[in-house]
Amino acid sequence: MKVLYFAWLRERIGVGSEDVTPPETVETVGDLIDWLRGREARYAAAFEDISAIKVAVDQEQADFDAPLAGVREVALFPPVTGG
Amino acid sequence: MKVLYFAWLRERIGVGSEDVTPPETVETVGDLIDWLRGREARYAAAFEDISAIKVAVDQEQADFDAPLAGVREVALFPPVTGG
Amino acid sequence: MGVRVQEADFDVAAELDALGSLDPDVGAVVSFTGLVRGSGITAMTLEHYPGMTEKALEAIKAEAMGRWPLQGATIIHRVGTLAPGARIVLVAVASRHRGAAFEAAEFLMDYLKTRAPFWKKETAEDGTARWVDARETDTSAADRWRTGDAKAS
Amino acid sequence: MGVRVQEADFDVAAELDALGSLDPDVGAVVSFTGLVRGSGITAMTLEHYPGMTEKALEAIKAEAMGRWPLQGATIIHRVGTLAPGARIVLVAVASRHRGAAFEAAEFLMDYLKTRAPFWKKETAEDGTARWVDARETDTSAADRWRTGDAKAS
Repeated sequence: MKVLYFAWLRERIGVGSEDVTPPETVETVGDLIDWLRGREARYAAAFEDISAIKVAVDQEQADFDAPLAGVREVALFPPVTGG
Repeated sequence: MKVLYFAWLRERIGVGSEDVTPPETVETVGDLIDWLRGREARYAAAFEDISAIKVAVDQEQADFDAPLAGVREVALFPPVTGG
Repeated sequence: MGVRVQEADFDVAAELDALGSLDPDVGAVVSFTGLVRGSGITAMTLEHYPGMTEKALEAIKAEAMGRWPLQGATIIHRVGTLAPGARIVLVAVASRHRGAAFEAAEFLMDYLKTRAPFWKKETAEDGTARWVDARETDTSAADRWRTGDAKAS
Repeated sequence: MGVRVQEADFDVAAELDALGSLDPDVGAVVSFTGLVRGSGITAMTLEHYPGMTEKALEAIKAEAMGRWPLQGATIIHRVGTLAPGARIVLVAVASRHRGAAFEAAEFLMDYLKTRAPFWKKETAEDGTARWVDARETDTSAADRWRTGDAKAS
């Protein structure tokens, strides 16, 4: 599964995208974030305040409880500020 | 005093503006219209439906009861349709 | 910027650029362009009340500038005979934020439609001409702004 | 017309003319142009989510076309590094009447501001850069349209 990061989340984690293979117990976007948090300090720091994080699953807006089964691409980013 | 007519009111009366000298009993815009009505059939026809007529006195929106004392210019016209 | 009544067409891009360049803090430029709708007509003739028109447009602009934090506002209205598809009117405003810009531009159009002395006459394809009737919805649109309360922005 | 994400600037007049020419019954073209506010900054950098951005903008446009009787709508959003005063975004719509055009343009901006994956980073005069915070007022502006009820038009 591909995970993408944007804006300050990308900067804190240090990469814009990566391929990850979480264990089967990781069933939702929320689980994925918890799992990433446990990997390295930079992830823990980036996901410190989960309320500031938005989610897209396969390029559609989604929630933390969105299931990951069959998903190809998860994007995590701060609230959008375009326009 | 100068009286101006616009749009279909101008067409029905046949002139765009004229100088008039109403008697002293003509004290308001409403009086002026009544007085004009009595002058000729074309005025009576033009002012048949007074509810369709708007007023400006010295180039400011006004009502039928606006006084004419000291007024230089009265304009009578249908509701505006610009924009 | 400012208020103009003219027979000639106008350059929308130049007008919007002028508004956008007024101040480094302009963040939003909203414009309304009114066009002659062409179905069934061959021409639209606009009559106005010279002298009063300019005063009415200046008054409408001043009211908008007082109600919203605008850096500038432009009102251009054409008169004379126009072909289908031609531009009739441009209203444009510049503000820091979009809420004020949208509201002020809509306010300017609603007030212009009910307070500026212009009259439209349509020439139909069969050559007959008729004066356009005022629309009741224009009056109710203008009345929305009467309380002085801005909508949510 | 349509939806575009690009580094290059855009030609507002050409876009508005294209909307105005779509149909003889277009009577109203409303546009919003967003500019980089220049106070205290030397540059604005726009990041986006390629692939999702275009889908999100198409979805926002489709929703507007479904809610209002529009003859067309254009959304152009720039990405990359922009100077103060530069155009960032153009939203423009064409409709028969101004009420629908104003509402739809404001709706498009409110939804774009909260649903399209763009992020702004400002570079200050001292060289430091910071990501722009999302504004709570943008969320409440977008929430206004949730009921599906149009405002008075």
